[in-house]
Amino acid sequence: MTEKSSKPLLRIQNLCLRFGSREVLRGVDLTVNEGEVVVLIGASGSGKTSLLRCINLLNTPNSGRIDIDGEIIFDATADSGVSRIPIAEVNRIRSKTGMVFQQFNLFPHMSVLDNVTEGPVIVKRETRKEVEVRARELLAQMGLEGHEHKRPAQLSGGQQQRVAIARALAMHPKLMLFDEPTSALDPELVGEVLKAMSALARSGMTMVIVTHELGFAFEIANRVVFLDEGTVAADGSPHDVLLKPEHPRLKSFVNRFHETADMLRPFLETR
Amino acid sequence: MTEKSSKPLLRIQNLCLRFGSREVLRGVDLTVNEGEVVVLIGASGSGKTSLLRCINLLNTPNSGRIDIDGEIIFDATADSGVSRIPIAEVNRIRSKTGMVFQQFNLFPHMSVLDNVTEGPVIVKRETRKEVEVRARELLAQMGLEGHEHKRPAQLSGGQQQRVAIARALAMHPKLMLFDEPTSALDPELVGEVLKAMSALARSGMTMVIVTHELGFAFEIANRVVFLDEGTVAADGSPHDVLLKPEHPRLKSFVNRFHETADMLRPFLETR
Amino acid sequence: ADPSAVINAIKQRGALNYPVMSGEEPDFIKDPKTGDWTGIYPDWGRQIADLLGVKINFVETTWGNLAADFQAGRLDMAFGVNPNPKRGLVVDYVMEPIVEGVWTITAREGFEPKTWRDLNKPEVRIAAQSGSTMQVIAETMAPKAKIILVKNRDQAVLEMQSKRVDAILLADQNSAQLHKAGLGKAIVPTPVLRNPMMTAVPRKEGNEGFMNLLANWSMQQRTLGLSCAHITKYMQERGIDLSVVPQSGKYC
Amino acid sequence: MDFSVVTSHADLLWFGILITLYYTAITIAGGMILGLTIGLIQFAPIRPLVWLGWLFVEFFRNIPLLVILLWTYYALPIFLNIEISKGWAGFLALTCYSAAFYAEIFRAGVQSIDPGQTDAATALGMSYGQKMRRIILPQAFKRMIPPLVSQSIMQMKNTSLLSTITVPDLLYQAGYISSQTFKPMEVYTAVGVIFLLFLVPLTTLSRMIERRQASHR
Amino acid sequence: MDFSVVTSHADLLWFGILITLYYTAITIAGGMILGLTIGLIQFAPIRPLVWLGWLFVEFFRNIPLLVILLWTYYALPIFLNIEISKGWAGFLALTCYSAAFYAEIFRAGVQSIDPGQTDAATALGMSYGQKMRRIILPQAFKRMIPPLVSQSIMQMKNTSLLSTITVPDLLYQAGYISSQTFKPMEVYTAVGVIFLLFLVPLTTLSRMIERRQASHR
Ligand SMILES: Nc1ncnc2c1ncn2[C@@H]1O[C@H](COP(=O)(O)OP(=O)(O)OP(=O)(O)O)[C@@H](O)[C@H]1O
Ligand SMILES: Nc1ncnc2c1ncn2[C@@H]1O[C@H](COP(=O)(O)OP(=O)(O)OP(=O)(O)O)[C@@H](O)[C@H]1O
Ligand SMILES: [Mg+2]
Ligand SMILES: [Mg+2]
Repeated sequence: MTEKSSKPLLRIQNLCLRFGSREVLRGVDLTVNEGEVVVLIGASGSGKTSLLRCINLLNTPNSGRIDIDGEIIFDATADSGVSRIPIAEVNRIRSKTGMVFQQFNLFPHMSVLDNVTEGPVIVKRETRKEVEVRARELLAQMGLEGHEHKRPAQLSGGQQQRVAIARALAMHPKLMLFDEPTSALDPELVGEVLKAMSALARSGMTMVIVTHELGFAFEIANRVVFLDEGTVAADGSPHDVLLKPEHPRLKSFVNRFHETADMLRPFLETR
Repeated sequence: MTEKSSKPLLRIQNLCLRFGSREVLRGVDLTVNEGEVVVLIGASGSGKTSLLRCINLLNTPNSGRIDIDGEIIFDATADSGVSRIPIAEVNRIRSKTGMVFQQFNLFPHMSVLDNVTEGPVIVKRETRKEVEVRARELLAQMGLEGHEHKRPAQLSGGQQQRVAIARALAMHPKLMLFDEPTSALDPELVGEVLKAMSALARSGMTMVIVTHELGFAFEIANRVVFLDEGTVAADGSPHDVLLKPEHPRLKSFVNRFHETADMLRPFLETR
Repeated sequence: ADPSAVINAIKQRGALNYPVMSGEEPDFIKDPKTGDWTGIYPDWGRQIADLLGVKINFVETTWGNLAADFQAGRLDMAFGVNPNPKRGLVVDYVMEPIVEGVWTITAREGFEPKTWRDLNKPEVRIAAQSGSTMQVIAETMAPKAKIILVKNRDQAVLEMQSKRVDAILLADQNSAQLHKAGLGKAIVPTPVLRNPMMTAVPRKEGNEGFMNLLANWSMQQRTLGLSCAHITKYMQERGIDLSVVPQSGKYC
Repeated sequence: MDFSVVTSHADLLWFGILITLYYTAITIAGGMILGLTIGLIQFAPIRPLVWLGWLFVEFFRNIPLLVILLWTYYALPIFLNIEISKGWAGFLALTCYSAAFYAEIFRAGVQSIDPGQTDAATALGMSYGQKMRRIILPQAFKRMIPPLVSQSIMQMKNTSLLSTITVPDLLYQAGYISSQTFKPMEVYTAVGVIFLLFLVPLTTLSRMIERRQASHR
Repeated sequence: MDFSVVTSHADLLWFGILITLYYTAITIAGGMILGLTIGLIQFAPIRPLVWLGWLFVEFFRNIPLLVILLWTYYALPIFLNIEISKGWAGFLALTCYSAAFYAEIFRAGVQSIDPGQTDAATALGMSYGQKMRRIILPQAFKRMIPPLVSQSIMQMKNTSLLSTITVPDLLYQAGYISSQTFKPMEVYTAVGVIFLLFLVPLTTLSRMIERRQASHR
């Protein structure tokens, strides 16, 4: 959509993840260039969340290699063995990514403003005053003026999710990760969060988004990646992946959405 | 869709419900005839769930009158005062309605089959053998052969919700109540539940459905009722209510869905 | 080893560690306001401390916990210990009693046994303090009786008040006390069982001098009737007449 | 340290262990039955019953067991003008005391069940009793196992207070042996070890159950 | 019933209450600090620390307080060859005993926090200490209030065992008065009432907090 460089910001190589004996990721390769918006789709249990959580090491992979912005955050390629990256280093590289969770995961004991300033002040040790100015700007961008001093519980789901986005952005991340950011929302509130994400994408932010909102995916994505049983089964333009699926599983996956979409035909026809 | 009589099966008159000082329902009037499918829509917090729960007295209204199939289950009209209907009587009339919840609410400590037979065997004191035959048939209708002896936790969300429908149907209800039956499901699993509900509607079952799936509502409903802040703000054919909304709030409510629907345009155009 | 080692240690410390107990009047009397101790035993303790030229340090304990305090090294001595060879394996006894009392019972109204044999009947219920010499006596002199073991004297009295026992086995002066309080009748069953009041000290190298001192002191107390007079004085202060237990060597 | 006192009095200790286990067992049984009753009447739709349950729990939870024990043994007979043996007094006191705690466990257990379960059962037309018996209690019992185990461990420890009314339990025997032999350190260490031997396997088991349940949810 | 014994010994009882409250206060403070430490090291990423915490909890949870008390006062001085006063022994025993329970409360409190909170804090790049201090503990503490109150009520009741090592707490004074007056019924009833007066308001408060938290969630 906007200008894209071809400088890779995120590189995942042959990533494997097991929970006990269950292989959840089986050699995922994925590169995301600066400014790109990649949407990750796949059936429930295919490993979308797990992959996203590996990128900032919320899950520790069993093998493979991840680098972000040229810095290795995880390396356990078969030949080298796991090379220990110091935890402080991991935390530093981690804060180059911002993550938005399905359940918002706002800090319920803090005001909206404190939620946003917490990271920069505590982790990056920036002065609270400066951070607050930026936080207010971010909240305003998200359409949340006047809510700064409320508790998260006093906000609607859509508002909470926008606070979560502001919280992540306050850390100046180079890469934003979204895990089904609208699936816990009342349907009427989905639109406002998608709008905020679109605006972010237009501003040139690099994003990896897990979503079931295929219409939104089609609109926003530079690339759509289909994950199937822990491997990348399709990777291409939204048009190719969503409208002309070839992989049989992808086909049946996309078709289920077409059925539901079909039911909306009357709505589109009247407008 | 199917033959409709004009014999009223459910009559709600001037129903009011308060939680503490919060007025949730403020004089709702609603009549559902035998064989009718009524879809209830409204913003979050408008009282949809509350209204549904009043119909089988899961919530006790503060005033108004409800009768089901000609029998009064609740009566506290202003002039008569609350007339006490014996609890056994309430339970009997209650089992004329079947309810399907958003969160399925299956009994986790019982097998799928026992979930379905529990009501008829324990409440109606039918013989277990006969009930089991019927339960297996119902489960088969719901596409759940072979799952009879599993625990609910071993099933997908879509399967669980279909068990919940079978459980309600096993009581031979005259009226089925659905409260957002698909909103806790992974999007790919929504279709299978909607299909089961469509089949049920075609079989002539009287249904009251709360849903955000407006496409589905359009397809299945005889009438769509829009609830706004505890009152019925619109009540009419799906075409009138969903495509030609007049009430300003209804308009903005429906429009939000149109926006999301719009994003799906590319999907419809290619097919 | 130096036989005066223990005496020297006490002198060096400047204090004699000496046991006291609450709820055992008039043997031990604690002023609830000031926490000061008087009574038969504390007075004796002071005498020993004076002899040694040191202060006295009262260590509060219970009869049940006395052994533990001994083992924990908190005490230099304890008066009023009954002879018991099992304990003698662990502590040293000063082989000279301070005074020799008798074992008695306090009987409920209408129950008047004369001999231990009268008590040795299945229908008789006797309360005795558990783990004490009284338990040993009850079990050997009246094995057929129903023996109810209690934790302390108050509990025994309560057993009697709630009519659950016919008699309580007690030392003479306690019996006289209950008699005075109208809780029962003091009786000395025959044959008379003696109750020598012994002294125990920790078994340590160099305690010979200390034991000798205590034996000497005890001999004087007993033979000159000092101990007896001391006990009688405290008893009379409370209006208790030890003559209700006639054979008691504590009556003078 | 000379543990020969322990071995030479093994028979007394063993007898004490049996008494302790006996009282633990009967008062756990009594406490659970009484506690279940009291826990459940707090959900009954009858106000005075709810209050009665509340009163019972507050009364017995907030008085030290030692006081309850002394009170039951000494005061109750005088009040009611009845005879009560040490054994019965101990049983009554421990049962009522633990029942207050068991009642709270049952109450919390029932309240922890998703209200959606009650809704579903009500919607099927089940009566109060049917809902409890068929739907709520079977699920609640599972969750109550860990706290019930903890409380029962407490119960075994609580029986040690019986020694104060001279029920010849383990601690009573320990006191006896130590006053006879003047070797309390060895004796009390042995008693501590005996309790550990009985209870550590139980707590470990309870933790395991808890962990398994947590991961199954 | 003749409660004149109670009024005529009011000063002694009052002194006993003060001692009881004093030990309750200092051992709650000590137990919480020690318990928090032990509860938290069980989450530390260092294996031996985790085990140490586990050992401590298992040891002190599974031995009757009475035994711990006797052991601390009588055996510890011999083992360590030190002198220990009644007061210190009582403080130590009660502190360690309650610390085991407080530790379990802290552990459970931390575990009850939605893992999503840790995820969010980790994703922001917070260190282990930062997550605990800023995110987990502030939320966990709120939830821990009701069990902490319950445990502290226990603690006040537990101090009644201090009377066995002749610390002059309320129960000690009660024993003294009843031995002087032979009116145990009145005395122990008064003690029971005193505990109720102190503790029922606390438990009621705790229930209210619990209910408010439940409805706020
Ligand atoms: N902490 C865990 N322990 C064990 N198994 C796990 C864990 N987290 C995920 N899994 C398993 O890994 C698989 C992939 O899970 P993941 O959450 O990544 O899927 P997903 O694609 O995000 O699915 P969904 O659309 O349902 O969110 C699933 O089968 C899941 O059961
Ligand atoms: N048990 C309750 N106690 C207090 N308030 C309640 C209770 N149940 C519902 N409410 C309040 O009643 C109002 C209506 O709630 P209801 O659940 O009926 O709305 P709804 O239309 O079903 O909304 P949604 O789409 O979010 O499910 C809400 O404001 C809600 O906060
Ligand atoms: Mg996921
Ligand atoms: Mg609802």
